[in-house]
Amino acid sequence: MTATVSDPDLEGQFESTIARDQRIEPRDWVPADYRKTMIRMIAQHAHSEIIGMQPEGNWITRAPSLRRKAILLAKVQDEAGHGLYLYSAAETLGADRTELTENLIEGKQKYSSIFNYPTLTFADVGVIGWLVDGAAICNQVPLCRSSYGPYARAMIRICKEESFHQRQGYELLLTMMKGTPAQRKMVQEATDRWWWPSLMMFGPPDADSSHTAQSMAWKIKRHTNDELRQRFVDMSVPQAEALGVTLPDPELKWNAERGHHDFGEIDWSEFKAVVSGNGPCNAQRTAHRKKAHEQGAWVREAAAAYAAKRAGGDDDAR
Amino acid sequence: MTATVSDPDLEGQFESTIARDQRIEPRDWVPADYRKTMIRMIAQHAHSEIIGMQPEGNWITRAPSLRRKAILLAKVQDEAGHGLYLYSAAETLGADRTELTENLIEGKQKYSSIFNYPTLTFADVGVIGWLVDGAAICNQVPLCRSSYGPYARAMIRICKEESFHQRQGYELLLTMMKGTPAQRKMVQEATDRWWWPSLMMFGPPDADSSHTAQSMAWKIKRHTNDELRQRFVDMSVPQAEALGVTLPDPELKWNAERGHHDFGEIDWSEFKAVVSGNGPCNAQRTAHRKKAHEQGAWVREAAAAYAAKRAGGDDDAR
Amino acid sequence: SADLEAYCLMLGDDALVLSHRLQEWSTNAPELEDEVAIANIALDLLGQARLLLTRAGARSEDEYAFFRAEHEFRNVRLTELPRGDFAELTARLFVFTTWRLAILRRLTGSRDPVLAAIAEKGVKEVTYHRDYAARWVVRLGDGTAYSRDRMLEGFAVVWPYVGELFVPSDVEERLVSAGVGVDPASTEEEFRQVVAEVCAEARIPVPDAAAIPGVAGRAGRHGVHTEAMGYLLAELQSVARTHPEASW
Amino acid sequence: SADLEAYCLMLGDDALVLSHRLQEWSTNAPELEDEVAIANIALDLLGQARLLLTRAGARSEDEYAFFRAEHEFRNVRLTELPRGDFAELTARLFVFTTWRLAILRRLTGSRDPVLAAIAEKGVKEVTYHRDYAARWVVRLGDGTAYSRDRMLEGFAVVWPYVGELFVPSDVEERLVSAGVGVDPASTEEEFRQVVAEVCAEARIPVPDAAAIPGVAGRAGRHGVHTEAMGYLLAELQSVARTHPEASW
Repeated sequence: MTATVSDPDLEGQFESTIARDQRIEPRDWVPADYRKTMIRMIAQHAHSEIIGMQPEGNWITRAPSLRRKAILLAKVQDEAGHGLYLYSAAETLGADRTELTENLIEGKQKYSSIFNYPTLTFADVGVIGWLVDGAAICNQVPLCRSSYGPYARAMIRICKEESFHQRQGYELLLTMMKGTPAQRKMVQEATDRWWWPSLMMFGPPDADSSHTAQSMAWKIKRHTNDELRQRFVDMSVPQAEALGVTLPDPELKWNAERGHHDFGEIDWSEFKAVVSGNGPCNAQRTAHRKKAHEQGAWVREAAAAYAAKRAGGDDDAR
Repeated sequence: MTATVSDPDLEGQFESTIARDQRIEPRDWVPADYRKTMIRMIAQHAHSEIIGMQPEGNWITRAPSLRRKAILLAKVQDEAGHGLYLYSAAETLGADRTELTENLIEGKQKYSSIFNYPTLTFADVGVIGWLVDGAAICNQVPLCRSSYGPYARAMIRICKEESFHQRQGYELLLTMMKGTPAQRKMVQEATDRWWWPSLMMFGPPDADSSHTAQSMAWKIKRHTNDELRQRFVDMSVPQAEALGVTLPDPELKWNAERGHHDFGEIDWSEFKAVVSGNGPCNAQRTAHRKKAHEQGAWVREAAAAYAAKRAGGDDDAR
Repeated sequence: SADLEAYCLMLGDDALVLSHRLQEWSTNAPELEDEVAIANIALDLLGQARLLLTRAGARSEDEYAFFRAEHEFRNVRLTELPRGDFAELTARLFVFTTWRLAILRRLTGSRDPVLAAIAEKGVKEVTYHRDYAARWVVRLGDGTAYSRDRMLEGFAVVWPYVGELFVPSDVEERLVSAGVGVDPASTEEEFRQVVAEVCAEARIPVPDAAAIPGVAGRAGRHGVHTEAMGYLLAELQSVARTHPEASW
Repeated sequence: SADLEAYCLMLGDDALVLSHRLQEWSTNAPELEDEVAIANIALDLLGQARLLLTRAGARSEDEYAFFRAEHEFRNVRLTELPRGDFAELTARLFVFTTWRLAILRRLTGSRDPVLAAIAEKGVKEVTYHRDYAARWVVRLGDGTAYSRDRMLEGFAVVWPYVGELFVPSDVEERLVSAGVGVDPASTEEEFRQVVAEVCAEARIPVPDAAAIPGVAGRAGRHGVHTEAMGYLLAELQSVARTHPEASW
């Protein structure tokens, strides 16, 4: 991490590590752009975990059974934990957590757009587990082989926990589908609301994706947006059938020739609006995070003052 | 209102107005002690209306029928209105509303202790109407003949509205007693909680009441605490029977000799604790009023600044 | 008809839900005069809600209020936003009453005589409500520097939900053709003019912000609400749902 | 027995209701580390509640949690007070865990083997909870001048509800005689000693305030709560009561 100017030897070493599918570690020299891209990627992922606590956290106090309450509380806690690892991973690249938090609440860095949709019934908790965590896993499993070591290792742990969350979400939906007509209706209605936004989680079509090429060369990413999206659709269709819900896409059908499901056109204007800040909950999510952060300022200051006092041996003055 | 030093002529005039059962009006000379007593009395009454909005207001958003919600909302609104007239009546004696409000939130002036009990079910709304408003009316009807004119006139209007509220409260209880077992239980349980505090509303026993003698001489008060309390008990017993609830006093029974109901000993230690600030809700009620007042400060300042600007012809500067 | 029922629920739920938010102001107003005024507006809106839910006709007013699920409520999202501070109250009330007055005025000409009569009564009430709110917009906007900032902030919170007010639902479109309902789009010009006048009087800029979208184009009129709505209904319906067999 | 049921509800409701207030902190903590820690404590308490409500035995844990009326909840009022700020959280959590740890330690010797086992598990958990809370009392008390004031204010809000913790109910008295329950009065000395130690470490005075009475001597253990409780239950029970026939 000493050289700031590009150095042919170091650059060669970096390229060869990547080529050999070995991992870059915090002590290794990396090109400035790799560092920047990696920090941005990890920070966005961390922010997504933190903001993602809000839509689900919205139902903790109202969860209709104590078992579901415990599961949901543990899940939201896991997301805070994921945020913590990921901020730590970003710190190994020289980023500062306080600064990253500022970037989030001032809208300078993004988080996954999926969390800008509201959770409107308890079925949303299940559908987020099933579809949103499902899509996240599709996105993230390849990241366990990311070229940057600390991120890859964080992703292994995160993916394990997310698979667990996904199964829990799907199991909640199975239970609800065996329940009252009102419960079944809730599940269908939540599926209708979350399906298309879940497909948007894979980002813009490959043709419009600005970061993909370089990220793939650096082995930060391993598959294109459209490849992952297709994988997700193919995976979800039989799950929906097993559940007994209809995915809200009349064009969705098996294409034997491609060996994949065809599906309808995504509303990219909605995607762009939400990404650029004008989704149903963007303002609410950011304002909430900002408020919590500001209301915690005096607490963080107190902790810092206390630590400084004790470090300074102020005990003697007692 | 010009003489500050006692003047035999003015004092004679005052005494004779009182003796002839005529009303003292704002322009009339009054002894300093009469003024002080009257301001204290009216202010405490005004504060009671304002604080009294809290326990009932607590159920507006949860009222279980739209009709009951409208009735309750109107009632709490009436209480704000009563507070307004009463502060105005106090102002005719030279008091300042802002100062009276400060006295309330700083605990320098009291309000009726009954409002330091919590409202725990919707039945409390009915029982407050029946018992608390009932007791208030017993206390207040004689005040319609108070020697101080503005107060007497305010009381006439207030008593009219309170009788209406009392009937509405009682009618709610009648409806609930015709309802489910859970509803009947709620009514009984609320009656159990409010009965004794209602009896305490008439103040300490005559033997211990410090203000009564002078207040009666000035015809500010017309009956002793114990007389009014007995009247209230005699009135409430047949109402409880009609309703089908048991008043929580095993010693309560008709005494043919006295022509009144005998009743058990009031827990005066509880009364003293609540009056001196340590009831179940004293801190909560005062803190709530204080918070609302403080949160409104910027609004009142804005209104004052605007009024000053417009009065100053600032319009030209536009 | 189903359309008439849905339409009555739309206008009725707007009143019911905003009334709830105003009820939350009870014991919290900056002055006793405002305490009285806000309660009065809450009462009038509650009264309008009761008439409209009754006109909806398929169920009783209490069944509609206390036993519908969130997605069956048809109010615009503006009405359900959390209580907020006095500036948000002022901004929301001003926006809402300006819009509703324009709707109700047009509704007095409805072919449905009951709706026309409800509108007639409502016009008188909401005229007063709008006046109350507009006077506070002016006093806060042209009061202190601090109150001006808060007033602008209040509009910033509320304004993104204004766009929704002028988008007609299918039901409204059909009832406009039938001469029964009002096209909300037809009120926008009047709305913007009143806002411009009052903002000028308050010496503040006319608010401007992108409209917050619903979910896949569906918002309050389609039963798609904000996350605040569930908590509101949990409170509103709590006693009634705890005692489903009771009468009050 | 009815006494054992009532006793399990007391200890179980304490955990259930305070867990709810901690759940309200989700996404609101000052740091991610506290986010994780508070959720963890909420989870542990929820776990204790589930074991205790199950041991209560006459109904399922969910029937107890979601279908009892307010007056059937037996938690002390301390647990139901509104969420408050981080200093109130700290004060309440410190007071509660210090008390509960003392209760649970004694309960490990209960003649009821299930209660003893639940207590055994709880002691481990609550030891950690108390440590977390005590460390924040010290950091806030001995942090900045501002945090010290807030910490004192936090204790001022919470302390009036401490008296209730040491008053045994009839049920507890009978179960103490039977060797099954713990006399809460027996924990007061230990409680006061721990508080004194931590306050000394935090360089703040030991809190002191008159105990807030119940209504006619009846408080949380008798089902007489504060006005905050109704709102808490309205939220906690809202989905379950909206779908009484559902299973989740």
